[in-house]
Amino acid sequence: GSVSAQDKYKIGVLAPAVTHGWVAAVAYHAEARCEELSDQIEYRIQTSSNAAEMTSQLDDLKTWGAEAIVAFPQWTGMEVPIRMAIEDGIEVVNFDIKIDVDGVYRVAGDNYDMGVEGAHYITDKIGKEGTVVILEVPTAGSVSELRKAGFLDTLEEIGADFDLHTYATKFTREAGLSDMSDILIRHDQIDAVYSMDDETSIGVVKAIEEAGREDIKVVTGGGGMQEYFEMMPEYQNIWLESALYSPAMVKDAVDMALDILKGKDVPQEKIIPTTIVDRTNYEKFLDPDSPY
Amino acid sequence: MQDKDREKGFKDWFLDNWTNKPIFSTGIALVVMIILQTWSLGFDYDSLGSWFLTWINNWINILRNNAGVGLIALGMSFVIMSAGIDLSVGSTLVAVGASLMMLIDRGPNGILINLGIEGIPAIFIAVILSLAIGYFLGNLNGLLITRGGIPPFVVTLATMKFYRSVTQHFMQGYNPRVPMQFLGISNFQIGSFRVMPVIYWLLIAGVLYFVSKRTTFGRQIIAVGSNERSANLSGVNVKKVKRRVYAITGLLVSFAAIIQVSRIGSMDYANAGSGYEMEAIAAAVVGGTSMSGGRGTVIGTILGVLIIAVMNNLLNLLGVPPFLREAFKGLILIGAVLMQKKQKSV
Amino acid sequence: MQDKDREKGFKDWFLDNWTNKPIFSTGIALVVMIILQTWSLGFDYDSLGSWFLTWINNWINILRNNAGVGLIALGMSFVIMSAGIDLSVGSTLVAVGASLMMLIDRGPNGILINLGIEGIPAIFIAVILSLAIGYFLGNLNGLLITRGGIPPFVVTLATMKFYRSVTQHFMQGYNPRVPMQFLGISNFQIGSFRVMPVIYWLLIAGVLYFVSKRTTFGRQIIAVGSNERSANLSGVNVKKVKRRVYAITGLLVSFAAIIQVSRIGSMDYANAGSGYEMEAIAAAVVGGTSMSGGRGTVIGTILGVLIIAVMNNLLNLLGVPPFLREAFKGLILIGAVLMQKKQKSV
Amino acid sequence: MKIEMKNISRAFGAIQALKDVDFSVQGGEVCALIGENGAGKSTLMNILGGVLPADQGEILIDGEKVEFNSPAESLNSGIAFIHQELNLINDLPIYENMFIGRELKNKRGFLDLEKMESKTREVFEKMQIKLDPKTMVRDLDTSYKQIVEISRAIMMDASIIIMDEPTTSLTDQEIERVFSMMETLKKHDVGIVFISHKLSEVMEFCDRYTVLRNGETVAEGLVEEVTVDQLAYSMVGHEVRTESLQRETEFGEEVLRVENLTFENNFKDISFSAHKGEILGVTGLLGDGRRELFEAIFGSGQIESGEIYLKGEKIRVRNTTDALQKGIGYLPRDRKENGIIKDMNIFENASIVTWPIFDNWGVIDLERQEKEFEQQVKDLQIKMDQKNDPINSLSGGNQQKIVLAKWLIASPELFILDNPTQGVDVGAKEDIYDIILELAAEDIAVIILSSEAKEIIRICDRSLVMYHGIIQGELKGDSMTEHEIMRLATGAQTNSRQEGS
Ligand SMILES: Nc1ncnc2c1ncn2[C@@H]1O[C@H](COP(=O)(O)OP(=O)(O)OP(=O)(O)O)[C@@H](O)[C@H]1O
Ligand SMILES: Nc1ncnc2c1ncn2[C@@H]1O[C@H](COP(=O)(O)OP(=O)(O)OP(=O)(O)O)[C@@H](O)[C@H]1O
Ligand SMILES: [Mg+2]
Ligand SMILES: [Mg+2]
Repeated sequence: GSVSAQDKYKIGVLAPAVTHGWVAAVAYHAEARCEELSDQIEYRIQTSSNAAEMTSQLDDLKTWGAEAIVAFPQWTGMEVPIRMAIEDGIEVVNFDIKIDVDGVYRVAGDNYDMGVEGAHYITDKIGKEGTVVILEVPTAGSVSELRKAGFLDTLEEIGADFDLHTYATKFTREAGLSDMSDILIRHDQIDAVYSMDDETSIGVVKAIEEAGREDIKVVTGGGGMQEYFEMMPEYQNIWLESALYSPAMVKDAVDMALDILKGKDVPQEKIIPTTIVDRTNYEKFLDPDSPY
Repeated sequence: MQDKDREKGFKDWFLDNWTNKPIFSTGIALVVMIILQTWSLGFDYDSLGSWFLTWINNWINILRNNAGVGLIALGMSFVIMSAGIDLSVGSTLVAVGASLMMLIDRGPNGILINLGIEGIPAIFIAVILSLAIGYFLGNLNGLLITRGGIPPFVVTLATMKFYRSVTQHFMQGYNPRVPMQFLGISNFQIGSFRVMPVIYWLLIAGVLYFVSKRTTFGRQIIAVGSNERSANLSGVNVKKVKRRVYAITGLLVSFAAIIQVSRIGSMDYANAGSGYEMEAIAAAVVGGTSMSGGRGTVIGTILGVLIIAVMNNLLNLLGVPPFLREAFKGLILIGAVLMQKKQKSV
Repeated sequence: MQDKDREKGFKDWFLDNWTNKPIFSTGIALVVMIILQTWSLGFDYDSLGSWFLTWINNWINILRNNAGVGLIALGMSFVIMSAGIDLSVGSTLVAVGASLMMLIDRGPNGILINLGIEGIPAIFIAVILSLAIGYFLGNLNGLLITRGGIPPFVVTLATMKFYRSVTQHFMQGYNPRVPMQFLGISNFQIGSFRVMPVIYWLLIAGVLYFVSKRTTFGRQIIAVGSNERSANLSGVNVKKVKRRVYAITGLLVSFAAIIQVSRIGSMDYANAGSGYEMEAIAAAVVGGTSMSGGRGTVIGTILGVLIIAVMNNLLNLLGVPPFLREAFKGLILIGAVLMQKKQKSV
Repeated sequence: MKIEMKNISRAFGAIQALKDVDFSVQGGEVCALIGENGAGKSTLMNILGGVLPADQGEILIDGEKVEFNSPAESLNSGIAFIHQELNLINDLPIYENMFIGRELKNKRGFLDLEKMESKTREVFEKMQIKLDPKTMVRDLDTSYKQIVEISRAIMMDASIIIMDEPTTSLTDQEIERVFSMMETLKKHDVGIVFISHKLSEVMEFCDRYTVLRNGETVAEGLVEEVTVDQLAYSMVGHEVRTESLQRETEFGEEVLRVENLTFENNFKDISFSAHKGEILGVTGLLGDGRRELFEAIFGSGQIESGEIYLKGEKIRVRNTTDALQKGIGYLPRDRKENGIIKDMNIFENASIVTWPIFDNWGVIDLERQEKEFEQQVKDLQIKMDQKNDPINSLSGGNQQKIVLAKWLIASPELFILDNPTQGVDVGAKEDIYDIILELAAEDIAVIILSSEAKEIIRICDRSLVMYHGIIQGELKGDSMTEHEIMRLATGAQTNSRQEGS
């Protein structure tokens, strides 16, 4: 419990361990924003790799005296510990994966919507028929499941009749490269690749290039990585797309936590719609200072 | 004169323990870390009472949060003492957790509810069955190692992949709902403290301490891990001892799964338990278990778990920059082991 | 009559090799997997030419994608033969990769460009320095293990955390740009094939094969891993041998980092190389290296890398349900090792 | 070269292993270092070999003071050391083991494996050892390993060779060959320190002797001026019995009978039986297959065909636990590899066999174990400090006694002992013989495997001689002579018609 009234607010951030580029960028932005606000807040950023570890960090933040917490899990199932934190009087702002508890504030992009937009983009470019490879990431849990669900539901809604092939990979360029090169061997004709993450997509594009294949017309992505943006105009025969889920959004979550503590009126939920980036508009999103 | 003598007495006692009892030096390493941690909680003489409450709460948190890994580390230290290794603990945790949740699920697919069993009996049955499943999965590891003659590293790497993957496949898109009563297993309060997981951990550790010191099986683990051939020629059933060690680890993982599910109320099949094998091995090794078998103790392993736990707690309390946190962990780990009695080299 | 004799001759030769040469049975396991893989490529008699081209391309993919891990696995097998372990390989890869990229970076912070060195000389210097850095980091592991008397598992777990964490801390928010020429190191084409990484791998493997068979250092690794005490009593400088084994692993990781950076042109510090330690250990163990030291071969490790690589390739070619992919990996892993000569138990 | 050790002292905790000991050896002489188990012989030599530091005292080589901080330093100044326990690398072939730490290289600095192999072959030929230098040491039996160690030391071109009980698992034939090699070395001005409990070897082969007792020099002098009895007396401090142990007893019913046991080439068509109260000896030369045979009977080896009957009942021994439960005990040879558990203390090493026999619901009956243990310590006169000290803190002979003790506590009905007196001093050897006789008197069937014909003749009622995996003949009573045993062991046919029983 907090002992004496202090002049600075105490905000804790619960982030996942930096296991891939996008998550690292979120941690970076969260820290940067906290640092900017350091005249008003004291902060602690913890990183964890599963629900149990995040729960213990939540306890440590309570010990430290956090008044508000920005929780940013990459997994489902934080409901019980977060409910207990709220019962202890701590304000919780949830970022990314949804924590379904009454009283939780929420700032997020929409993983499901990223899948929806991906489906629209692909049908837009290749029509409703053709061979589409889906690269899902079982190890990423619900992030991957939500995006895939959005993608498949939308295809059904549109009535697209794709020849779908689903493969498992990881959110890394090495995995994207090595798995995609196998997939290219297996399928002579691929029209589009639904990849969920820019890191994977960079590997996928590299594999296509190494194999000298020209049949693939679309490779999607997700996250919003500068390196990937810059690749977009270099490939005139492939549409490289990314569903922007800016890691910088976490700044809004930190701001929201501060506003709540200050007693300002804030909306319970702030969902930022998915933005599609490809070679037609990538320039707007280039930012030499971006870490990601 | 007398004073000097007494002093020398203490110094001798200290040095003697330091050089001859590995657990002693491990304990000292832990004490040093606890002093650091206490200091980092900002000792405040004026409000001693509330400071002390914070300190106690912090410790209950540490213990509660590490009860699961603590149990697994105990199993792991037995496995390592027998000169084996078990990489599958995290995946076994997920498999047992998923089975448990399917059993007590209050949704349409809940197994026990569909059989008309509810409430306390359902919880009781689910717990017993989960323990059995964990024992079975561990036993399977043991059988593949002893009957199949496959190195433990390969077997448990394979089942590590297998158990989690199959669980994820079957649980895809289904989220069981755990009944509130079940959460009581971990969340029941004694006074204002939620200490149930700690109690389970310490009770089981007590039993295992006894097993390791006073039972034929416990001592035979050391014999097998130290010199398999000698053990065999002394009439020890080496295969049986080895198989049982893995089975017991499976059982301990089940306890951890029950604690975890009843604590958090859910389980994320992709991530839960991931990295536990490394944490458990690290705890065992920091606590003096030798990776080549034959050496290790229950108390050492508990100290190892606590050293790593206090290290994490300390870093959380100090607010180290997130990207450097792991670097500090690395430094503390080396520091803690350096502080211990040096391994006799050669 | 004669026919039967010849047949018996083959059978005897086969059984003899099977029971006495571990590498032989590992090779057979690989061959079986390659047959499966070839069959899964849908053998087509009518268009043999194009089928064969696909087959070749598939193999070049496999080899190229595994050259990096393949090099690391060789270092790992030396470490394991010396009865140690190195968990830090993935983090060393990231640290070396980041240093390499900072050296050749064409952006405002590029080290060599700021010193006025560009083009081929810059690449040359960067490569040499990267190798030195990898050697240094490996050597540091070795020193902590031998001088500090800390178990290899703890030391390399700590540096695994440390190397990556520090790299991430310093590289956060900065993306070096690799010059095009540098990409030639891995992407240079021979005919229409991009096989440079494969060539580096095989060349280095050849050197290491020679080192392991024909140098004092190579044989002393086995002596130290098999019986440290005896080795010491025979006058072997145990500490030096151990330290060098880690240093050489660091060097091999540097090669892998150079291949990886020059292949993709960038590196993801959070993730690159993560899990390589497990892959490398698994490859070494599948290839017959014994976790307790003393046994292992360069060729066995290469076969182990290939078995795991073909397994991954096979699963992609077969289009196994994504969530069950890891389960199949587990099964194949056990199958491949079961197919090999059984370990003599007790 | 002349080596002098002066005023050497060394303590292990409370035990003063060496007190002010002087010792010297010089080129061209063989100096025996003898004393009872735990007298400090190995400790003294370990100090000379750079394995242990001395607390006090100095070492002089040709009058110049030296200090050895590691085995390598001692080796480099020309001192080769055959340790009491085997020290080979199991995972390397013989010829590489011969050159560990001083590998042969060619001009370019790479290993010259061919030369190492051919040099090894040469030495083996000189010593008439039929071993392929390419064999992995792991696959060798103890006796072969010991030969390899000796050959390695001989090959080192050392000025001084320390031999700490080099002949414990060799047969007389090999010992003869080793001695003749050493004779040659002596002529080349090599000095040898020879530690052994076989006093006949000392008498036959050594020039000088030094006797240690409780870490102090109690006697020294020229070998030609003493008798075996005098040496034995100064070692143990009392008279040692030398008379024969032959006894006249009726044997009881049959305990073990095996019929046509066969496994590959290790043993073929073996049939024999053992009776209550009988002491049956089994002997032979290297490679006779007796270890494999009895390991198989104990459930630790394999059997292709044939039957085992225990007390008339046909049994199958599934594993060693099964054997233990059926009342079969087996004391293996080579205690370091097969007998000792180095991570357990003395008491645990002595009780491992009986844990499952005495326990209550899996809980070890500590009281009973302790009682039995104390008894054995007394009976076997085991020299030790605390019962929870590490087993490695015991001297070699005392470790052997512990391994024996664990089986004595289990009191099996059929007790197989392989080389039971390995490394045990003359006094204790007699004690062990007494214990074996007592066991027989208690109607236990005892089978003793030994390479020492003398030992077999001394204590056994009947003996089987094996040759290349078959029973070449059976000897009894007066026909049991060293000459007859040797004849059968080298493959000659038996004179009488007493085939395998
Ligand atoms: N590492 C050690 N730790 C503690 N005590 C030891 C150690 N090594 C030897 N000792 C003790 O020192 C004494 C002398 O032992 P040493 O091995 O020199 O005897 P030894 O004369 O070689 O006997 P043996 O004939 O049985 O080999 C013994 O009492 C032994 O218990
Ligand atoms: N190094 C070797 N090379 C070839 N054959 C061997 C070797 N060692 C053992 N053998 C064979 O294996 C069989 C069993 O030999 P082994 O030495 O194990 O018997 P043993 O009973 O232990 O003999 P001993 O009592 O003389 O030590 C024999 O037929 C022998 O010829
Ligand atoms: Mg000795
Ligand atoms: Mg033999």
